[in-house]
Amino acid sequence: MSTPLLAIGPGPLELERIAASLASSAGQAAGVDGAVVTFLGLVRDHNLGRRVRYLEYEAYEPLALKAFERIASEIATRWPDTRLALHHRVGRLAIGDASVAIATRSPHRANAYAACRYAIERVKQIAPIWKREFFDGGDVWIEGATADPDAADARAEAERIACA
Amino acid sequence: MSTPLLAIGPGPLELERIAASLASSAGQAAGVDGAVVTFLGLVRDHNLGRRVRYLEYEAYEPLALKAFERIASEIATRWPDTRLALHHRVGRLAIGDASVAIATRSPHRANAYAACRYAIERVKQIAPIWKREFFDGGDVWIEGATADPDAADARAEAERIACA
Amino acid sequence: MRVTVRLFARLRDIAGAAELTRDVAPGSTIGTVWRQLASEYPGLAAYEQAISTAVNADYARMDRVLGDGDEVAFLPPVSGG
Amino acid sequence: MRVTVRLFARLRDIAGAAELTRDVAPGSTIGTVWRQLASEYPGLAAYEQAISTAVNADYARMDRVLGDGDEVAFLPPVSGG
Repeated sequence: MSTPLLAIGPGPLELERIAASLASSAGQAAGVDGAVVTFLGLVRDHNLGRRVRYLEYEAYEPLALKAFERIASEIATRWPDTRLALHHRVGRLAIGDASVAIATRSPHRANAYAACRYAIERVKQIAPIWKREFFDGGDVWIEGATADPDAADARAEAERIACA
Repeated sequence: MSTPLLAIGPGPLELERIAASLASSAGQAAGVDGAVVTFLGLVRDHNLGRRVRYLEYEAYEPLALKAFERIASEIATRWPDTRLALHHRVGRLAIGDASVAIATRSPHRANAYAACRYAIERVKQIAPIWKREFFDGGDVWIEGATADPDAADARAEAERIACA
Repeated sequence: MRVTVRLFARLRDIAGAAELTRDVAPGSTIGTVWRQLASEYPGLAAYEQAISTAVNADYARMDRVLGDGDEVAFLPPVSGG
Repeated sequence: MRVTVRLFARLRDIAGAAELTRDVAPGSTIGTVWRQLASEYPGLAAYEQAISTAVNADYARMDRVLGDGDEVAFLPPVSGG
């Protein structure tokens, strides 16, 4: 069974399969791409001085998938030779577990690096996903960016961070 | 058997094991790191308008390993919380094969991305490794940078490209 | 007409429900529904400047006019990754 | 005294050998050995500004004085990655 390029769900993330799905996806013959860059986000045991016990991720899944599609489309526009695979996990995650796995593949390493970095910044900006932190002594919903997929300044900031 | 962090040799590159070796390497407890970034360099089927049939990589292996150690040390100085694994393959490589595999692991994604990019730029600058390209109609040794590990301008250029 | 309301993360905790149904007048917007909820659950009001909104699993603005059966979602600031 | 010379990539092709041994006078430097080789194999001369050099698998400059038994390596511009 082939692995989808974009996915969200409760299962553990399999980076190797996710990267492999990019290799076999349509549009690029073997030998065209010269670079694969991957990113794994892991659950840390400390945050803002609190000792974290575990996390729970929640998502508005259909909209999250559309946000991933939007990110893939932005990458296809900005780096036309570069393709994206992006999986996010939801549910309870232990310390050290991977919450997000990203792979990019391109003829050129500069584009693969930039697109991979861009993707994680955009996930944090626009994907309707929330993290609840259970720490020693309590729990708290983490609140980051107000999601606005059309905000040009956020997108420009993601491009800046991606060093594009 | 554990996988070394730095290696050069003829065997196929196993990115998953290389990244795993970083997770278990000394100095960082589970839960400290929040980001793993990897890079795979793949053999492309075209170069400078030539149709490439295959490549042969050759190295001055003991010096190449020392160059990798130097790169790891530069990263430890520049990004003290970030660790590097770096494997390069030698011998005959087919189109689509991975020639170099890099993994970085850090509490922070910015450092993991920057160090991973820095590492590949430094490999291309200072590692005594050469690529012979066999294309339709002939073959040629590819010659890039004159290796000078002490050149401050090359190192600064690698940092600039890494967006550090 | 009737709409379904989806609430996530802290908004869900404040309202004590992940999903609600509400009857609204024709011509109502997302904003109409939000103000009604904020009067029912005063803890929501503080989020007015920070939320994002969606209709039928697509981002939409507060002035979007709703139809019968629409699913309206209120999203606090996100923290994926 | 005697040194081992290692040649790589195109330099190896030009000399037709990956490894050579050469007798050199005490006080000889890497540069001494290079100039001797370049006179034997004229094709090498074009590389003088582009090569890197090493002694016993450590990068070293052209003016490095050699000892008996040293391994001297001449490295054309690299192309790893």
